[in-house]
Amino acid sequence: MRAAESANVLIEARALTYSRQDEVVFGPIDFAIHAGDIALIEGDNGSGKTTLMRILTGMLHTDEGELIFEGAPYTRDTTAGAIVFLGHHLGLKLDLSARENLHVAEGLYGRRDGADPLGVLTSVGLAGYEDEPVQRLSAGQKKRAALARLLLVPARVWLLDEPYANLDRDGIALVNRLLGEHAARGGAALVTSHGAVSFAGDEPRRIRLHA
Amino acid sequence: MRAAESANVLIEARALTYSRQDEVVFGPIDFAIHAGDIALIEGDNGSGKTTLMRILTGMLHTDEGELIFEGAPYTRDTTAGAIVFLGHHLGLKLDLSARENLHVAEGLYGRRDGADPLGVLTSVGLAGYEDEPVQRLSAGQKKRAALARLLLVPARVWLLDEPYANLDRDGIALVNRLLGEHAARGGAALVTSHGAVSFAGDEPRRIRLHA
Amino acid sequence: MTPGSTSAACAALFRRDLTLAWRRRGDIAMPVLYAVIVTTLFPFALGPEAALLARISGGVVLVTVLLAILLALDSLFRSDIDDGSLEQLMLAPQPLALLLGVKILAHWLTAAAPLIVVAPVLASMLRMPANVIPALIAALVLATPLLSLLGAVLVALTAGTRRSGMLLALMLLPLCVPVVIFAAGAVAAAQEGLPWVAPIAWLGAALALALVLAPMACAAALRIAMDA
Amino acid sequence: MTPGSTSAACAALFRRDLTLAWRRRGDIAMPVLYAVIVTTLFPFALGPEAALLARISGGVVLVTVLLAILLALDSLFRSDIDDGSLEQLMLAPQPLALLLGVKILAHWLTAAAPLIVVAPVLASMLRMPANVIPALIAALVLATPLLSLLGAVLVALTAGTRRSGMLLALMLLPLCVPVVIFAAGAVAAAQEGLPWVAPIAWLGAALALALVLAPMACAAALRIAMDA
Amino acid sequence: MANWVPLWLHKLGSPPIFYRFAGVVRPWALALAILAALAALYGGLVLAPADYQQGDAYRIIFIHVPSAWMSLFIYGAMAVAAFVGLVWRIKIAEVVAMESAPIGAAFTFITLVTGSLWGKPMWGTWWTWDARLTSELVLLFLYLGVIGLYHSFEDRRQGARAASFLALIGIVNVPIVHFSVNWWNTLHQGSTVRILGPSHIEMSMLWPLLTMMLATKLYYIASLFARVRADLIATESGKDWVRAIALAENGDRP
Amino acid sequence: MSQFFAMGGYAFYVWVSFAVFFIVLLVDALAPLVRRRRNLRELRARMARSDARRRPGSNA
Ligand code: HEM
Ligand SMILES: Nc1ncnc2c1ncn2[C@@H]1O[C@H](COP(=O)(O)OP(=O)(O)OP(=O)(O)O)[C@@H](O)[C@H]1O
Ligand SMILES: Nc1ncnc2c1ncn2[C@@H]1O[C@H](COP(=O)(O)OP(=O)(O)OP(=O)(O)O)[C@@H](O)[C@H]1O
Ligand SMILES: [Mg+2]
Ligand SMILES: [Mg+2]
Repeated sequence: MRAAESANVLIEARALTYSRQDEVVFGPIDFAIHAGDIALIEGDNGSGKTTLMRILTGMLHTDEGELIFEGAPYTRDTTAGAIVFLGHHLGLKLDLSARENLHVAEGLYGRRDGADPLGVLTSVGLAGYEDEPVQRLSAGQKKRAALARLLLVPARVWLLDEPYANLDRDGIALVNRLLGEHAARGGAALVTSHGAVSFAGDEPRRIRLHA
Repeated sequence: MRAAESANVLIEARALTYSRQDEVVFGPIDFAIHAGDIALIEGDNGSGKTTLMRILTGMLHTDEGELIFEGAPYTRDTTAGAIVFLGHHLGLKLDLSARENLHVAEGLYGRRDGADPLGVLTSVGLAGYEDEPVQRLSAGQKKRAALARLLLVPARVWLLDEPYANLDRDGIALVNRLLGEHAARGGAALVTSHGAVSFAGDEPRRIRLHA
Repeated sequence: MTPGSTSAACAALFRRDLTLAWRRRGDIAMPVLYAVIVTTLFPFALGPEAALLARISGGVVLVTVLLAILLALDSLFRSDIDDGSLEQLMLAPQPLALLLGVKILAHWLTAAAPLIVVAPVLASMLRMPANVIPALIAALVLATPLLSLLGAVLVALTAGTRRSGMLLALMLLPLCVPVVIFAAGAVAAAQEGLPWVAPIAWLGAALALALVLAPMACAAALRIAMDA
Repeated sequence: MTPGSTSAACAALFRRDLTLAWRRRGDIAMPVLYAVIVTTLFPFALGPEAALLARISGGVVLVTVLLAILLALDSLFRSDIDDGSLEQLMLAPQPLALLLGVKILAHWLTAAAPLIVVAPVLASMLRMPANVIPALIAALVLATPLLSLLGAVLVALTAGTRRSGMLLALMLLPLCVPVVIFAAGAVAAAQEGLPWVAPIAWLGAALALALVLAPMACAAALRIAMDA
Repeated sequence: MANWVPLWLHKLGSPPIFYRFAGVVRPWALALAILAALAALYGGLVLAPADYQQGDAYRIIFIHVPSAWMSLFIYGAMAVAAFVGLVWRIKIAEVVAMESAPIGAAFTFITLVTGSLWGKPMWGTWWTWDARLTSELVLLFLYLGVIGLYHSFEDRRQGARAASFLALIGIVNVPIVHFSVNWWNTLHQGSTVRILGPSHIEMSMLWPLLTMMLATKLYYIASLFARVRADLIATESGKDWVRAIALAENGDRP
Repeated sequence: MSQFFAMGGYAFYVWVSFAVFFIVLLVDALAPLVRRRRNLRELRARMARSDARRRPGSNA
């Protein structure tokens, strides 16, 4: 814990633990995410990565340990609008086109300065597929459409659950580039992965479950 | 095409093409799978890997090109029992335990000589989880339970659509080991992957979509 | 950075839900067709005696409309849960109750409102006298949004489960009994030539209450149901 | 290698489906509860007059049971499709029609058979005279498997779509009109003290036919639905 | 003044302490319930004279009315526990609410069946769509809805919270259902039911009735505590105190 | 005595009522006891299994 930087801490966890039916899913963990950090949550299958992600979105609650957002307790009010989440389910409407999906996200979350739906679709490599119903995209193309949402909305913290799954080599490079740019802008991201493929930028922080 | 070995050919595709709404999904491809082959179907997101897999299971039909199974046309009668498929959906009943799921598979497909449900579960690393409802397993553990089915049933041809997704390093090594053993037994397998992680045994045959 | 305004969020969501309904406009017709078919079954099952049909027309139409709404309710959050959109909605920096209110409104417009249009036709097919029809329409105009709102709370509670719509029916029944009693009371009064304003007024009062409370209850229920 | 025998496959599948039903035994109770609830709604909507209720009891119980079966049918292949089990079933080296027949049998046992038990209770709550009950039971014993079989074919046809149970209702209801007519005919005859064997015999004949043809049609429909 | 009350409640909120407390109270409550029931049965079936209008059929009252009363009382208790559990996230309260529901449903069921069996000789029919009868049926549906919702969740605590919420919504319905006597059903049969006006009731009939009411209350406590204990074993299975119990009880049986 | 059991001609209604009362409550009383036993048994099995998981040789 770097005391000097503590003003800059976005998310801090102290002895965070989650138990399901009183069986500990992941042990007490401590970490601090600063602006500009990309943190990699590593762990084997079943080690609780997805569970931790859901806790960080605020959807899942745990009474054990402490979670702090910018010095305040981790509630809906303090985190509102600052967090965007990309999970196993991508949150895309299959009957809408990628562009329409982005319009909805823009309405709900607002828009980052300088971003626009068409631009972000191009930058994730979906130029030409903007008006195709998401239904007709392949697994990897859908993932890219979901990644475009991250670029559009102003949230500072990205929570990405296995963003690399289903992506080809280009796609993996794309995620890494997006993460790098986000960090450079002063954003922060938590990314789960089981370590087979992972963020390749500057040495990321690592949070290990099931040490 | 190795004429000498043609007696040994399990699956052969000649100018196989699939079009959806008159748009070609994957071009005319030719390949031949022999006993002992592990073929890697490579292609970017959206190149038609899943589509090809579904054609090879016999569930999806195409009128363009030819598909041959052991010299006979590719019909349900000729392929019956010889093919086992593991797709994006794993085909596990979430309310049953891994062991019960395997009993069902055994009833439907029969049992390979020398294999038994408990043994195969141990060899995919699920010892201790045999009687846990599959519901309670994590994404990677579920995948392992599905892989166990491959080991139990007598099918000679394995069709695996993205078997590496969601698996940790151990899991990937496990898939590669299972594939190697299967090939050594004289089985054949078709595996899709976008190349980020892939079969590491003897040089596999490669089938490229979207060259 | 431009944080989204609440009105923009509601508008975007409303447009999204209407667009989706339009893209699957076959589904809008479904509750209506269901009501038509169930109503049609009754003459087959009971015989075509006109007096009997007229006597039961009000009740049968009300029950049928209720069942159709019940079936449609299941889809209120289903697809949003399955594709992860609901989580996106819950993470948005807007009051969840308001967003859910917008969703319920869109759902009522697409699923329940067409039933109000078709109900008089069904009632006349069952030989309901013409002078009773206004009472039927008034009752439905108030009863259907009430059912949608009450149903939404219960659907939200079942959001985390993989259960069918049946559980929903079980949970909704105790809540809809009073609604049915008042609506049927209005229709029955009209059928006997009595004034039917009183039960309608009760329905209106209940609707006003539900409009305020149900979206908040719905949001609370959803947070409970998704907490796992 | 030991290829599985057909009987072993059927037994494994039958056991699997019964085990699954048992694990979620709450779901077995659901169609019954639904029928109870829908039946309960009618006295609320129509008023508690005993003579009227007795007059319509047969029709209401039949329609209600039909609706309950309809709702339950939706789950026949739903979960198997969602989790990929159906593909596994279709790739098994056994006659698909036979396997589907086993699935339909298991589904009928868990979803429809309990309805036959509860129907007499519901009918007497609606004041159906005791001497009519045997006719009702006979009609249901033949009509419910018939509906399950017909329904299974249609469910198979809609397997590839993401539609709600409504589409199913829509497709099934026209098919079940004849079933309802014969079943209601038997009950009505019994209510008037006339012999009710003839309509029951017709239902029996239809059931025999469906037992042979429906599983094959179901298999064909499923292959078509999955080919996309 | 007495701050030991909240302290005591707070302590009871701890699962292991409640488990032990329930284990101590349960046998006593059950024994007293059985004694009271036996006394009431003797008084009701043997000592009390036959009713001059209903003959011996009225004796059903000694189980019908206490059960009917319990069906309503338990719903109230469940709603209170549900509220406490939801607001203060007290685990024991959630468990109490959820384990009350099946007992309440059982009493509701008994009320319906015994009422029907009473109605057949008295009214000539075992069911009529009278407001009171119907509202009791709706109460059964409420209970079943709560139970069904609870069990439809994978996670027990989450199910308990959702079902508690439903129980609270449902209580809004209880007065509505109660007043439905006025809104619905012109054929109200209440007068038939009130052959025994409270003022007319004989002492020899009243005391068995009251004793049976006491018995059912005690039984509720006994059954509830047994259920809570069973439930805590499952939901607290990760805790050491439960594991200790599991291992200890294994030692008893070879 | 047989007069007592005859219940003035209402024997069926009275005795069935009492039987239902006691049978339902008996089932209600026994169910949690059985459930507690089963929960303990399952817990022991689960503990044994998780011991097996931790043992070296299996994965992890
Ligand atoms: C299925 C049929 C019946 C049901 C569901 C039923 C239900 C109930 C309920 C819920 C109560 C409790 C009311 C309260 O505490 O506020 C009650 C009380 C009572 N019932 Fe029934 N009942 C039925 C049939 C009968 C019959 C046939 C009789 C007698 C002819 C009867 C006699 C009574 C009496 C005397 C009371 C006590 C009334 C009082 O002091 O408030 N019930 N019943
Ligand atoms: N719905 C559930 N009910 C009960 N247990 C669950 C449930 N979901 C997950 N678990 C258990 O919780 C643990 C953590 O699961 P989680 O999904 O968080 O793992 P993960 O790290 O995301 O794994 P993966 O890499 O396989 O996705 C696992 O041991 C799993 O068995
Ligand atoms: N249901 C569908 N309807 C119409 N088009 C589809 C459908 N599913 C896939 N496609 C299109 O068919 C093409 C091939 O899809 P397929 O799913 O086979 O790709 P894939 O190689 O498996 O990709 P990925 O690696 O992303 O899983 C894609 O371009 C996609 O847009
Ligand atoms: Mg995960
Ligand atoms: Mg694919």
